[in-house]
Amino acid sequence: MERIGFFVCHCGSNIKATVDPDVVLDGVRGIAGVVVAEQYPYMCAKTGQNMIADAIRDNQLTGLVVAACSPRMHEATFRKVAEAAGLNPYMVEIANIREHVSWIHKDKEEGSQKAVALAKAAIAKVKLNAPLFPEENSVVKRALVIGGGIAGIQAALDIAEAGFEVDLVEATPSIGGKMAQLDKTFPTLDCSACILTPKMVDAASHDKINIMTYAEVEKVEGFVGNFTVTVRKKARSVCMEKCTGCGDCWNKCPVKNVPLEFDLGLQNRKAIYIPFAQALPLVPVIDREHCIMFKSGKCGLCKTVCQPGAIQFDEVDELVEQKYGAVITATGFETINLDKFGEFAYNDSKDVITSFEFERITHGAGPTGGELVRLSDGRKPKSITFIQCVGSRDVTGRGKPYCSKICCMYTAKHAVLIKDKYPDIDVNVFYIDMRTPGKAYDEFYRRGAEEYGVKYIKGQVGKVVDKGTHLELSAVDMLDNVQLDLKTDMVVLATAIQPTASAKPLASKLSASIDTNNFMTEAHVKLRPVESPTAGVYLAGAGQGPKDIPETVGQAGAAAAKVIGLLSKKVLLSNPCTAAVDPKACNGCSLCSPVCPYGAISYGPMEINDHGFKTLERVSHVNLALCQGCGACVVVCPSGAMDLQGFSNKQLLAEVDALC
Amino acid sequence: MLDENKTFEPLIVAFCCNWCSYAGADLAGTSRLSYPPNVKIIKVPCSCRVDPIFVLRAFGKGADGVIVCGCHPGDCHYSTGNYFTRRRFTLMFNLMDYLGIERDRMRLEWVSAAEATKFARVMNEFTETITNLGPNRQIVDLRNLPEGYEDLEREPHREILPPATDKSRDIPSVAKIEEQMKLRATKLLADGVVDRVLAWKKGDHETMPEPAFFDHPGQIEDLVYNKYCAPNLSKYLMNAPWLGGKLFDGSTLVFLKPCDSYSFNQLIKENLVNTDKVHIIGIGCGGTVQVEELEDAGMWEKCQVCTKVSHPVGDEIIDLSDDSPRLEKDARFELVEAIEALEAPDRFAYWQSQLSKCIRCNACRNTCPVCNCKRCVFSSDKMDMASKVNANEFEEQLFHIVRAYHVAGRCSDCGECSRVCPQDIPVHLLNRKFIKDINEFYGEYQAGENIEAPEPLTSYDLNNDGQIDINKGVRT
Amino acid sequence: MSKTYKIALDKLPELYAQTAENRNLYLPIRRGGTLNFEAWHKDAAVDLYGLKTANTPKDLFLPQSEDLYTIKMDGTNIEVFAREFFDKPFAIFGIKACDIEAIKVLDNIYLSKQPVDMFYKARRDNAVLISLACNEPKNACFCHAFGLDAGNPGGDVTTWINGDNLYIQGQTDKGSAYVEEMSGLLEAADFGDLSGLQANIRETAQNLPYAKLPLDKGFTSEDMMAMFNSEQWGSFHRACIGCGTCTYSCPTCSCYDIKDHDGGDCKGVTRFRCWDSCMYPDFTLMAHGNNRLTQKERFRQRFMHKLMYHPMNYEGQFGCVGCGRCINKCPVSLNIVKIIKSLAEVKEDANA
Amino acid sequence: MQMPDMLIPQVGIITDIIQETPDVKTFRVVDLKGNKAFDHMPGQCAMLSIPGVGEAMFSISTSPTNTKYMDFSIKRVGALTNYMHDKMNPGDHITIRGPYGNAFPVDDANALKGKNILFIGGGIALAPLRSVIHYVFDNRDDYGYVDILYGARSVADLVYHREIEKSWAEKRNTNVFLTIDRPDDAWEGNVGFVPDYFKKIGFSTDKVVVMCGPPIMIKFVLAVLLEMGFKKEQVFTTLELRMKCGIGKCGRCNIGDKFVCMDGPVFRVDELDQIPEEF
Repeated sequence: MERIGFFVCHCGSNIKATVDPDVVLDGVRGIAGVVVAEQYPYMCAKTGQNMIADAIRDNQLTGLVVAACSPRMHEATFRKVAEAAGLNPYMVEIANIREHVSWIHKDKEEGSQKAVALAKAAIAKVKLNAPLFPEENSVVKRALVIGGGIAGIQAALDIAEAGFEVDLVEATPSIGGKMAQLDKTFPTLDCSACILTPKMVDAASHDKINIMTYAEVEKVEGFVGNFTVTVRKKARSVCMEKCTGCGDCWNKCPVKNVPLEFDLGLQNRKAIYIPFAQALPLVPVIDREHCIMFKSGKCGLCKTVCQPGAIQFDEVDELVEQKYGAVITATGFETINLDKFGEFAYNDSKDVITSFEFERITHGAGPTGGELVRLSDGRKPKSITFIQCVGSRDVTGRGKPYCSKICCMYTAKHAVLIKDKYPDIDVNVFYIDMRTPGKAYDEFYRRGAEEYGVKYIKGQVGKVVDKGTHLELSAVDMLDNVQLDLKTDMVVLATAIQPTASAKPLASKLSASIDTNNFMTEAHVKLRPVESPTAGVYLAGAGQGPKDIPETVGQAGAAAAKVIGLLSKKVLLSNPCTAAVDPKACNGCSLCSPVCPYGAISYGPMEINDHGFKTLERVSHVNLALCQGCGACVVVCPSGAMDLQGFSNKQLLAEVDALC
Repeated sequence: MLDENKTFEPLIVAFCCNWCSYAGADLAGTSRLSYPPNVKIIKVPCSCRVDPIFVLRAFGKGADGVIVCGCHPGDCHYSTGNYFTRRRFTLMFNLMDYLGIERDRMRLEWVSAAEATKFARVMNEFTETITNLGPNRQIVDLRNLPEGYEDLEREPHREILPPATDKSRDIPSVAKIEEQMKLRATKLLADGVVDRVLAWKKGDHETMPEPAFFDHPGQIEDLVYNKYCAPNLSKYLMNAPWLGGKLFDGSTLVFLKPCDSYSFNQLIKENLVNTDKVHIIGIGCGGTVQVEELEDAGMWEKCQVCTKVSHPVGDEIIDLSDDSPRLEKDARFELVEAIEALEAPDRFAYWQSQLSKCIRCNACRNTCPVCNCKRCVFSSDKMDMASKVNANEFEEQLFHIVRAYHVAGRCSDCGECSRVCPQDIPVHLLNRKFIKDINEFYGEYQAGENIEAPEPLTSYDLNNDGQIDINKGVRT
Repeated sequence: MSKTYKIALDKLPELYAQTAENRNLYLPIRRGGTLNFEAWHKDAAVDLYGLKTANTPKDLFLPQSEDLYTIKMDGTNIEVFAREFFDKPFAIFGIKACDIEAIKVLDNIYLSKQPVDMFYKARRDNAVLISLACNEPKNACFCHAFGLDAGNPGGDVTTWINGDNLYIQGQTDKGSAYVEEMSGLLEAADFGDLSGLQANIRETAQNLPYAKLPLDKGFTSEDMMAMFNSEQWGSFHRACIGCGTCTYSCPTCSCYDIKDHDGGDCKGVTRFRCWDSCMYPDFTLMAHGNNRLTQKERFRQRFMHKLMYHPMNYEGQFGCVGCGRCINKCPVSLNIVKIIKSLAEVKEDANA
Repeated sequence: MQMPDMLIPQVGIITDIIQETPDVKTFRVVDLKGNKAFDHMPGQCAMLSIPGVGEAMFSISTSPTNTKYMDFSIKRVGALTNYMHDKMNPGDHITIRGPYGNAFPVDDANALKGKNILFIGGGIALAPLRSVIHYVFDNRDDYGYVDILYGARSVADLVYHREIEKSWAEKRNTNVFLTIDRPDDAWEGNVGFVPDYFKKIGFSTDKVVVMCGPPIMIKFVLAVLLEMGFKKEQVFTTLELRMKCGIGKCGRCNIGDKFVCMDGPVFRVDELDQIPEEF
């Protein structure tokens, strides 16, 4: 028979006040298998713990039940005590008689009866517990960072600094991400390139960091500590080793009319190009759709002028397979499409631009060489109007429900920059709420409004019409509650941002969860913001939610710290309360795999000897490192072949019986 | 439990998920909010771990009310757990209500770890509802007739007799099809394309054709296909150790009526049939006939409302060229709607009078193509229900509810379970209730129609599932 | 030949009421669309014209599940509480000839050899079997093949429906005592009135499709091995889905299983016996093997037991009474008649 | 043989538990008053049960001459036996009912009485034989020469090993032959399967054979016996089938017209030919 020890805690007076420990002990002593039943004012205290440990050793207890506070508080403590005393830590059950009984029921008699019932349930469960042992898995000492923006670069640098190998995968031809497209950054108005390029150079030159640009993640298998990732390195048609980045090829290239993505199409590029001057790696890429050589086979000028002979038209995509211990997703953000926002005439007028396009226009290397001019007729604008929350905080369903967080500050930055460089230009900003929280943000915005004369109008713009020479706005000022008709030369829309298109497919490859807006979901929104619920996957940057550069860098560092913590472990202990399948009863019907959030269930043939009758059956298999023990598969399994260790069908049925 | 001397003290079992509702209950404790001590909490890792069998067992063992709590959809620690709970218990509560068991005894609530006040409020409300409802005896009596079952005077349920077998329907001759079947079978066997043919052969009496395997062309002249060929052949090709492990080498030609082919497609989807070992010929069907005492007793109800004319799977088709008599879709759920229209006590009386006839012979289970577990939970010790036929013990009361739940979303409504019932219990009306609810809540779904389609109970649709009120079982 | 009485059909409810005064009364009642032997109550839909009940009198002697004894566990100590065997006396009205013979088969199994089954014995001693000649045997019936006389079913009391009267005649002392008890409602009648009815019943019974089966020579023990090893079983069983309907609908199938139900600390453990079927895969399943591994062995066991083994143990009494329920109820129309015919062929070949 | 009441067991106490081999334990059972639960003949069985776990038939491995207790040597195979091995301790209660089945015909002159007896056992199947062997030793004069040939998978699997070497081998006119299937350096005795060792020894045919073991061993040993001139009428064995009621009613152990729990489990080998090949 089992030998179970039962301990009631007084928790000072928290339990003793409304639950009588003696009644609980008497209610439990009669149960078959209970050999020790004692009470103590503070079970969790050292003295209480020693009392339990001694009882375990003296009576060779096979199970332990502690009636005390919530298991979320001290289950771990009592499990450690049991383990130290030689009892498997999973042979311990907690009856929650504080939060669920003594603190919510006043009548002592009723409270004591309920405590007895919960105690009986815990005892019924512990009788069916089986010793469980966490699985030990090796850890591959290498990390993968997906996304080469500032988040990915910072994370890669931190991990490499800790001495671990890192692969940094970037879809575009160069790392740098959105920050490389910015001119100045708030609130300090630092030049974006000046603070970004040193980090890019550090990353590119770091011996532990291997950068793979113009590459995408094709397939992800395995589990925490043992991911196997296949990366597709698209063919650049330029040999990385030989190319010196001299630029002869892209100067010679006859194709001139391809819109440069880096400049949001405001400027053109050649068929062979680098996205921006400080691109790293400084190796051009041949855009095969527009290159005459690939379209008709009659060109090859770049090859002729290239002294080092780096051009290689016959290059094909390369699939690189590599093992990693952890993965960081840093896929960043993009602005939303404005087709549904006809009222701002974005598609009709060249002078209605997004803030990003404004950023490129004011950028020295931008399409206008840094000159602030109207794109329609090149005139210097006398008045510029900014419209905030275009597509953000949207209730019409055309945009995004959330606040994009960074628009108020970058519009304030634009306004100050305009007023600083061209004091005579009128700057109006239509806003719903100015959101400039944190250090030096609000001061920066107020300086713009008070010292630089930026006119902030709390109101919304109803219509924008392009009159050729100027733009006419009909808007309403919500403070004075008056209709406004304004003339202005240029309208800048602070457009909402969303995760890049690559986020959703990547999440499903990693079987990591994303929310309804395609932002990566955190393991816990407050306490584990940089971890995905899928073990071994970490989150950094705007891919997890709208945020500005300081927060992104902070989060990248945090994610890197988590990865370093994981990779420095010799061995990974997995949660032993996982699903387990009985191959003899399993039908191989695949009902369980669709419900597993972690893709932990696979199927394969297995030799089954059912009472002398041998057959080869298709049977389910649970990957214990991936399984988190939610139990979804157990309930969809009709034959009961799948069961959950620690919360088995029989244990829960026994608890139900004990309570009724 | 009703203590004679004291007022009725309801016993309520609450299943709380460890990450949200259990934490919410803890917070209610730390905030010293109060709710009645009748509520007893069982911790589960996630609300998706709560098996309807636990809820039914709690009721059977004397609980008067059961409440399942979980995280708000979208907050689940395991990201998708509560999406399955939502669909599962919407359908289960509807079935229990359909059986006449008071719906208010069962409840599903989303309580986050921060909503201590909501937890206390829900528990107070629920305890009060159950106190008003009084003690629960119903589920245990579902299969036991009370002594003279006087309370069955309410006999409106008499009109819903078991599915009427319409004797007047004329059945189109399928002789042409039989003829082609014989030709094809002989040819394929002779050419060695298949090693055996599975069809029906003459029984001892003209009305009793039996499923049979034909191993060589000579036997094909015994092959028969007529209006008595009701048995569904799809399950014979399943690798069924419990049938003594009929393992087939070589390939088998099988003839499938439209309803059989849906079941067969479902078996393919569940990897229980090896498709490259099977050559399928879909055959037309004019409807099959019930036989009593070796005489026609009218077309089966399942054929009268049958809407299946196509074959979702099949290498070849031999179809009934003229249009076989088919009703439109709506007739299919007429009987289900007739039962739903009754008052709850009458629904309970109807199901009690029907299910109390059950002799637990397992015919419905063994003939059902999707009841294909190697060891059924009712004849293994997995869920403590291996008591076989102990009618007065609680587990056996569950048999029909659990079977309906286990095949929900997989049942192709082939109607075999009611056809084979020796006591003529219309058990398929339980499965059809699930199908009706699934179609209404989660979109038309015909099991076995499309192998790729996700199954209703192992998938979710975030834009739709939220619009169904679980505790009322209706689309808001 | 004891005296014959009769009672008008429309006065039958009074007969039922009086019978049910000091004993339970079970008779064919149509409820929920099915005819079953069920407990009588004043507004039950009694139907004496239905040919066959779906269930059988076996239910009343061998209930589907029955507690043998309860065990109280206190720590590791065990206390056994046996159940007393006495049950309330009862009468079963309207049993047809085949079911009466089936009860004789069960009597052989449970009472004829030591140790006697006490539960079964208590019920048989307390029961009055009131048989009813079936007015119109149907195609699936073949009681005639086993030499049963549908016109004179036997039992403790025999009744016939003749015109608008119910003729009643006590056969055994228990039967005569019952007829005596009911005499207040009965009036004397002439047994001769029934000769036309009986002849008619016998005539119909003889011309049914399955009435003449090659059973006359019976299967002697020498044929057992030949029949057991006949390769016909290979083809017979292939359609069988192992569901147990035939065994649970059969009036003579009497195998049972003994299992425990743990009612928790308060109710203790009840050990009960319940119906079991040789067609179930776990019928002879042992921890280290199963001597009947595939459905072929199980299928063969059912029919060999009814047609061969039972007759060998009980002086040629067949385990089948020709009621036809398994023919009507088998989901895949397997048929004992077909097996009888082919076993007869095997017997000829063996002896030829 | 006093027939037990209708399936109702009496309560027994396990006085002690001996670990015979890694997967075989002997459970010593007495009734609540401390003496033998009921009388029985060698080869008969009893139904043991643990409420809530199950009930199963086990052969009684002590002789009727032992009036103090009954031993059951049980191998860890299924749910009940695993529970008994893992969870039962001396002093625990168990229910017991019986005796069931026929017995080895030890008192029948034209069967075993007065004859030379050759016992052949394999693995755990020595348990039922031990009952007969002890009975023969306790009435040594009623019987002639006794030869015991017993084999098991390995040394550790030899049941009652000490008892065989200490007491059986020393008994008058008794030879003991032990063998194990696979070589083991701690074992000097014969290595090989029982049928082969039997052929190697070559017994004279003036003996009655009492044989018990796994079906494959029985098949091979029987072939060798016939080959060496033994007649089937000289050979007795037991069948091991699933039994539930033990009184020939529940139909489980029905093979042909025989009920193993009533007409067996002891059969003479020639009788087995009359039973369909289903055991």
